[in-house]
Amino acid sequence: MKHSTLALAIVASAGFSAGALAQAKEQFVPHSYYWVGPFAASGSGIAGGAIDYLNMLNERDGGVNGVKFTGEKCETEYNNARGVECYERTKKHPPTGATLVHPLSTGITYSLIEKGTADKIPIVSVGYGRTDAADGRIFPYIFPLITNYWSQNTAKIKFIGMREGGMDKLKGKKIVNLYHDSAYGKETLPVLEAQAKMYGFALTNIAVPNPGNEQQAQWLQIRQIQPDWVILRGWGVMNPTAIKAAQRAGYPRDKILGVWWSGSEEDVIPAGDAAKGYIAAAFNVSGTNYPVIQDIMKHLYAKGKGEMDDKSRIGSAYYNRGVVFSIITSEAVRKAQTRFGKGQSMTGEQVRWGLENLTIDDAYLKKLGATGFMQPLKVSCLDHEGGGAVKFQQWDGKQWKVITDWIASDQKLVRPMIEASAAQYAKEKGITPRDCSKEN
Amino acid sequence: MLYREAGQFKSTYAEDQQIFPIRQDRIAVAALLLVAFIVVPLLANQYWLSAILTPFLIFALATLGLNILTGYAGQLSLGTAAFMAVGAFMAYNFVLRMPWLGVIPSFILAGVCAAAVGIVFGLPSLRIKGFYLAVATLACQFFVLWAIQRIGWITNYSASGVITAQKIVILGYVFDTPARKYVLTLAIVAVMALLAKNLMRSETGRAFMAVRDMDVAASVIGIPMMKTKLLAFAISSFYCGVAGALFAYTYLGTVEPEAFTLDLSFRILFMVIIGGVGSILGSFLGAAFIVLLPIFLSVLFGAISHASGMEISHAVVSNLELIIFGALIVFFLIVEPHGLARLWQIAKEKLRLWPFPH
Amino acid sequence: MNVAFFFEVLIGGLLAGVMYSLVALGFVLIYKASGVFNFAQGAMVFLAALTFVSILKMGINFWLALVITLGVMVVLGIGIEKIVLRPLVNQPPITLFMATIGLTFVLEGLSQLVWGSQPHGLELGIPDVPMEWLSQKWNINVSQFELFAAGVAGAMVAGLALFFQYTRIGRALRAVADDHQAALAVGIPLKHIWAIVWAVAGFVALVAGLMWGARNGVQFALTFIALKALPVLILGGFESVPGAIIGGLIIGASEKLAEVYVGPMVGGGIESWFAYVIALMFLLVRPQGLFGEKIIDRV
Amino acid sequence: MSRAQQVGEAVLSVQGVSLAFGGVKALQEVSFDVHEHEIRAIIGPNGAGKSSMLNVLNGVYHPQKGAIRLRANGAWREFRNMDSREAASLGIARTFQNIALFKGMTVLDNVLTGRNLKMRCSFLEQAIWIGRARREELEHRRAVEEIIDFLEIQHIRKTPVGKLPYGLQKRVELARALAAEPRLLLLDEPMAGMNMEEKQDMCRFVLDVNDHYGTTIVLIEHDMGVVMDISDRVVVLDYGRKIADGTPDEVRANQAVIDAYLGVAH
Repeated sequence: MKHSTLALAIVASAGFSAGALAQAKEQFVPHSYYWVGPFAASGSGIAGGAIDYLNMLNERDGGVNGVKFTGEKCETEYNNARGVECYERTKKHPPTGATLVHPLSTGITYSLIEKGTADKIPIVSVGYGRTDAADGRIFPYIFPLITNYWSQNTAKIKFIGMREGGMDKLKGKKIVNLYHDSAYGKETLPVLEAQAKMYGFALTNIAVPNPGNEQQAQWLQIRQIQPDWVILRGWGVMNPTAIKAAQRAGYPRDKILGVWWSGSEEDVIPAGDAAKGYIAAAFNVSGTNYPVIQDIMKHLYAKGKGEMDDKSRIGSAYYNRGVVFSIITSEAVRKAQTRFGKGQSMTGEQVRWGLENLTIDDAYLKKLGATGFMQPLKVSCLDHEGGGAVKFQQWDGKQWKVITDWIASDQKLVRPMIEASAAQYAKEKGITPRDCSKEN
Repeated sequence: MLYREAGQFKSTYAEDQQIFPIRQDRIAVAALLLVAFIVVPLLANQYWLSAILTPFLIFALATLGLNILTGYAGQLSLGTAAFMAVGAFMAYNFVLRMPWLGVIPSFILAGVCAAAVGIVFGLPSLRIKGFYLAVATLACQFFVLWAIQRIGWITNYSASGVITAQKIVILGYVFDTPARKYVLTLAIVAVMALLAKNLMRSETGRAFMAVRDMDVAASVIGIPMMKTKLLAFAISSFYCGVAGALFAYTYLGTVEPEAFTLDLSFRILFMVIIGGVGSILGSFLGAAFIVLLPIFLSVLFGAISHASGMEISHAVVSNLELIIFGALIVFFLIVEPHGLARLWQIAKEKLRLWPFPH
Repeated sequence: MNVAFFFEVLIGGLLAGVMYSLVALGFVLIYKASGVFNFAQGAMVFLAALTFVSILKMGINFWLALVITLGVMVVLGIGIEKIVLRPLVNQPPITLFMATIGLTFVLEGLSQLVWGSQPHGLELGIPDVPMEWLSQKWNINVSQFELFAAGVAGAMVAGLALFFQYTRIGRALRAVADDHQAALAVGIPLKHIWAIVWAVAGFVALVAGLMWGARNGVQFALTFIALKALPVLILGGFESVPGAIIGGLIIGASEKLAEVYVGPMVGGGIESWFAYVIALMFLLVRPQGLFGEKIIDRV
Repeated sequence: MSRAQQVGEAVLSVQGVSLAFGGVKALQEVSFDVHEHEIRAIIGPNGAGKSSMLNVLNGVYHPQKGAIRLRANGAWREFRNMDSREAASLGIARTFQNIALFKGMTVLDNVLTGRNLKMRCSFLEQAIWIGRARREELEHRRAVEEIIDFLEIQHIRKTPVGKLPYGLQKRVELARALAAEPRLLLLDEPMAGMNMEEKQDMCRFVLDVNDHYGTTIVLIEHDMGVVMDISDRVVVLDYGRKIADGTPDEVRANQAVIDAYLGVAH
């Protein structure tokens, strides 16, 4: 069987050595996203934003301190095996290997936790991935940045509290958690349970089998329960299906509260008018009227460059999320350079330091042209999340309208859970936590 | 002239019943194993070891399992991934709850669990055939995944249902580097392939094929229908189960139930068909083909777009890859419906005559 | 137990079942005629819906778009038959099955290559909200759209049944289904027949695509509805048009009732496999399905 | 006839067997017996119920009325509906009218399957393929090779049966039946569709089998000539009824038989 393997080996290695012409003053970033399959809409959108932003930096200011970003695209098909293959293929890319990796799949993130740690390559999962990895003492190379599912969830309950006129009003309210029956969907069950106890609301978890294109039964149950709010923890086709089913069951859409993976244009447009009034969380907002997006238009699309075939998608929730991904990438590199040498290509290890000491305050956001576009960020050895707040936006039938400011998460509740869960992991794997006081 | 059995006479049935009656084959296989066990780990880089060779071996094992069921015993199944899932998650539990057991025994027990599940979902095969059976095995596919997500014990009550494989330690020796994991996988796969070969060339194998070719005649000459079919399901599932355990331990390291989707089942069925139905060698060829083709395509396209330097959006590239992948499979089925193993045979026949026309 | 609610679930289930039947029909057609288990049916549904919506988005009027899409599907169907299946004639069924899976990849890639990966909404102008009087009077929610879909499915089944019963092609088809060789012997032009069947399957895919597209939006996930149709197939029999609709109704109703009444006890989400288990139980009693004409031979 | 084994007393007796498919009466009240070492022929026009009779004998069909009695080491056992596997384990082997070989397997493997009832090793032992399993495999191979030599099909040992001509396939099927070392061998039209010399070979083989292994043989055959030459006694069926039973000469002289065959060219 090896004959064919080896035969291909030669071709293959020839293949990527062609893309690997080593040059100094380059910062290599792998773009392992997915452009095909059921979730292609999210994958291609995010990839577009991520790639465009780095290219824009190259065009506008010649990269970071003269170090230009190079990249290699790799199709993961949202599939663990393919994702790992992409990672292995690109991690050693010259000059300094992969800067960091955005796996853009909770599954792939899980598969890369040990590999990344061993290879000293930061695994950055913005708004997905392994929640308890926010404990940097146990996961030095894993960065579930900006916010995670548990934080989001506490923010969501806060929002509901605001709408109901105070957290005390939550007592006796009925909340249904309609979740995608998968690792992703079940991630928030424990924190919800905890909050249900805390605030005394009645919680019902209802699972929707993958892919979620049929929810008659679930919505009949909801109709039976008559909840005050429905939390929609959906993914892909499950979202529009839920909204349509809600309409069919006569449930008010403005009482449905989606997570940020249920809050893109792609999630509501297929549902048509049924989606009017639907509310969803977001750690980045939609829209093109931000300087950072304008710059991308000016420096790329005006010159006929740019990743998106369909220009109308620029400024969409997913596209902008990709931009956020790359802002983190570039800023981590910038930070690393301040310590390990301006204008140098950073290694994964150095970028890890950059990430861990990354601080993006409002002033800096303004400089980035991203005020209100994303939230301020302060990462530390202890806290690999660094933000935790979310905004809420409502679909008016045409576009997302932001209806709140950043709503902070309830770290008092989340953090202990994270540390407990991380400690558990450390025990299983026999990891001794870092002492953050010794980090500099 | 090199590949000839001429002059190699068999004086005993024992000789005639060797796995590789032809000397050249024996030499070739020995050389192959030598390369696989010693040369490859030394020379191959991490990428090849952990991203291509290891998964290839694991898929080959699963393919072998499905081939025993579909290729030899003639029972079509779409539940392969589910059996792999059982293997993966049970292995995790055995290592977790009975650490004294050791990794290899845990894998074996995991395989046994998979076999048990296989027997249960094999029962319908006593009544129904063909696509009806195939679709019935989908019940297994979906039910098993559902059960794994529901029964907390299986995932050690991890909220998300994701498990992380423990360190692989055998007799104090830690298998942590890609090379070591590859060697471990290779060893297990090699042994199990040998066992499968033996089984298929002895009574059990003949019974399987008899049931496949004509079940009435089979029972008339005394082959027990029920035992044979269920045994086929059990053995097949055992192989898939062990493959699943390796999938978790030597390949991905962390697995969620969603890693074992229907898609995976289809992929493995592809490997069986492309490789060659009812052929051990074919299982390896098929796995190699299906594992490498998409990677090869994406690397190829990467090189092309790099060389040409043109700005085609990756959405186009990815979709083209997908289309070509599908088209190649169709094309392949048309030109050689009997799979790579058959091509290999034909090549050998030619080689026998070479350099003389006949 | 709340009776009105029970009936609501039951009706909801039946109506969902009809949606499954719409997809199952495509499978049945092709299986009946050429013994091919065409896994690409789901992809065809997706392609049809996506093509239609995209053409609509170009500002072409509804009916014209419909005609164009139909044309595309017919051409596609005939093309598939000529390019993929004819060279594989007389191969074991599993090979054909695999070929159609390969075909699935091609169609999926093609659709998103040509029309992009964006999901679209699809408005057929039939309100998909609970009908007032019904919810007023009985507190049962049924939308006009659901009834419309049921009507369409019923019409299609009836149409196809008549087609098989009374047209020359239909009779030929039944002959073909019984025995290819014999059919050839009595001079039935198999190749034409198959081409026609694939064309019709294309049409069925389009209708299913429109219905499901209008229901959940037009996006890649439409390909998955094939999986919803499979239990319907084993229950109704691969070769029976009426079986597809009856099977659909049984599966739909029982799976919804199970999800609502049994689901909560076992953690929910049992829909994913329950339909298959029902079908399985049923097969153990009646191996050839509800209306199956004969047991399909070993593969 | 001079032969090694002398025809002994009855080993099998069919008692008032009736078999019907829906309305069609395939067999009605048929009774006859078979003696040890003899060659017993069942003849009759098409649709007389010959094959049905054979299928009843090895439990493929279960008669509605009547029974099969078999003498196993001295004692008689009665069977109302044994399944075909049980029949096989009792030493009944058969061939089929239209060949039922395993097309995908070689001649050798096909014949080896005939010995499955004699294999003792578990599949685990077989998988490991050392010691017992290997020895077993070898000794059965030896036994099978004997039969292969006996039926003169050595040259096609390793050929997949699908590739063989009709005549040879029939012979392979006979070999597979013999591999089980049956006490009672049922042959369903062993010469059907053969040319002259193929028929002669087959006759020779049938006689040799009966002679060399002392196997009791029940055969169905259309070719009167053949039947009359090789069989010791003949049962004649017509429309599912037994119309005659006796030596070839008696049967030949029997008026009912002549009538039955009248107009049936043979």
